[in-house]
Amino acid sequence: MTVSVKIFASLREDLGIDGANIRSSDNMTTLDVWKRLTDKKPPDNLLCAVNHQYAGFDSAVRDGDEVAFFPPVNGG
Amino acid sequence: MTVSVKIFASLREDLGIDGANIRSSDNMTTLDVWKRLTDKKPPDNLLCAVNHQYAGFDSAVRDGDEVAFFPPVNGG
Amino acid sequence: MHIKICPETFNPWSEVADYPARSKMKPGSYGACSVFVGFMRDFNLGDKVRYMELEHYHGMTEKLLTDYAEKVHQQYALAELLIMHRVGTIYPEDPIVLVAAWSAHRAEAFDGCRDMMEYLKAKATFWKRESLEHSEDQRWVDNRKAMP
Amino acid sequence: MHIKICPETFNPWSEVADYPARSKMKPGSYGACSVFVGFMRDFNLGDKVRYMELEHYHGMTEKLLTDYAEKVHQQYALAELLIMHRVGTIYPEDPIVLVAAWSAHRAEAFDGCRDMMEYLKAKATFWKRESLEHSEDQRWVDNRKAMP
Repeated sequence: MTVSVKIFASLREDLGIDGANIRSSDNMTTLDVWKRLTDKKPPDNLLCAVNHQYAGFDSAVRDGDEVAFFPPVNGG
Repeated sequence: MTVSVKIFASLREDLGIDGANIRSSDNMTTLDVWKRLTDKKPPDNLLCAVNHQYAGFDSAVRDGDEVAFFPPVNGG
Repeated sequence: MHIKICPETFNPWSEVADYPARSKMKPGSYGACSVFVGFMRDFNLGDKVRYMELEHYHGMTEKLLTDYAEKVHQQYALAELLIMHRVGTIYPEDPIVLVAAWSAHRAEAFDGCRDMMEYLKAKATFWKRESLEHSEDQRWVDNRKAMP
Repeated sequence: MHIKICPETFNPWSEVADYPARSKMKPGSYGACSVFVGFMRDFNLGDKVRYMELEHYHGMTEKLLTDYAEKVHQQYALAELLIMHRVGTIYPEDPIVLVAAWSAHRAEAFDGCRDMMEYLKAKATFWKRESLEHSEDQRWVDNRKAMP
């Protein structure tokens, strides 16, 4: 399966990437996606979304999903 | 002493007067002023002010005071 | 801080838009503005309303609003506070009341605006008399129980 | 209900003034409008700010705001709800966010507007990066701790 990954704001600068397409023959959780992306430990305040909805790090991802990682938000 | 009295809104129509100047040689409370104004029993929800501040019915009034009686307010 | 009792209709949004420039606020110093506008509805208590007469106790209304606005201004550390309230003949869709509170942060603006508005509803010396569509009568709003 | 992510500056007061006419609200049907506008301040954390870049997650932001706006619309029995939020380059004094809630009565308008605004601050996928007056650096607001 293939998932597309997006990275936002300060996290994008810290990791030095703004996204990726990750292929896997195994089932993956969002945490597995993170580990494929980087060796760095997930920050304490890391947030995660799957297909535009907030998700936990144990959420299963499916073929074609869009997974996003980002720091705390601050709109308004 | 002399106090001026003002009456507002539905109370003005119920009493049929919009105000009065009341003279007295005795000390008066706001309730005394009401009794000089009308024989009617004060309505349960009657409100009272002395010199533009909400007051109780046992408030003493002084020479030159403006005493007002009115029904519940509803601005906004 | 500005409090105005208006015998004529007013445009609440242009009043709020124009106020900062004629206030003492430094441009760029405020991060939040909370506004409440009350409008006249064309229905009340199941009846269609043609217009409404808004009476007030001139002098006391201004004193109450000024005193409370000063309290709210301080309590919520507001940068500015604008209050406008109609009196006289008011038609459906007309604005009746405007409260606008500016502050550095949003909680103060929200809380200050609402506190001022609740006070205004509960304490300010205004009274409403409606003229209904299907009646020659006028009726006082909310306080018909004033005289038993 | 209308939700707009704006790459250009907007005038919050004319947006609110014009919205009822282009909404489905019946004139005279709403008695209350509660509005919050957030503006960019020229100071933050003790530093003078020249401008700010507002980034968002296109797609997710719109989905979050639409879903929550529908919840708020129903929960508070709102007549209408208007939400606008800037993205891109923002200068001091510019509006950043507008939430406006119309309803029959004031409690619903106040509560609905505030609930929407708190959600927007806590959950909507926006990020701010400031450019300071006395520095070539840019700094991310509030989330520098993202990476330990």
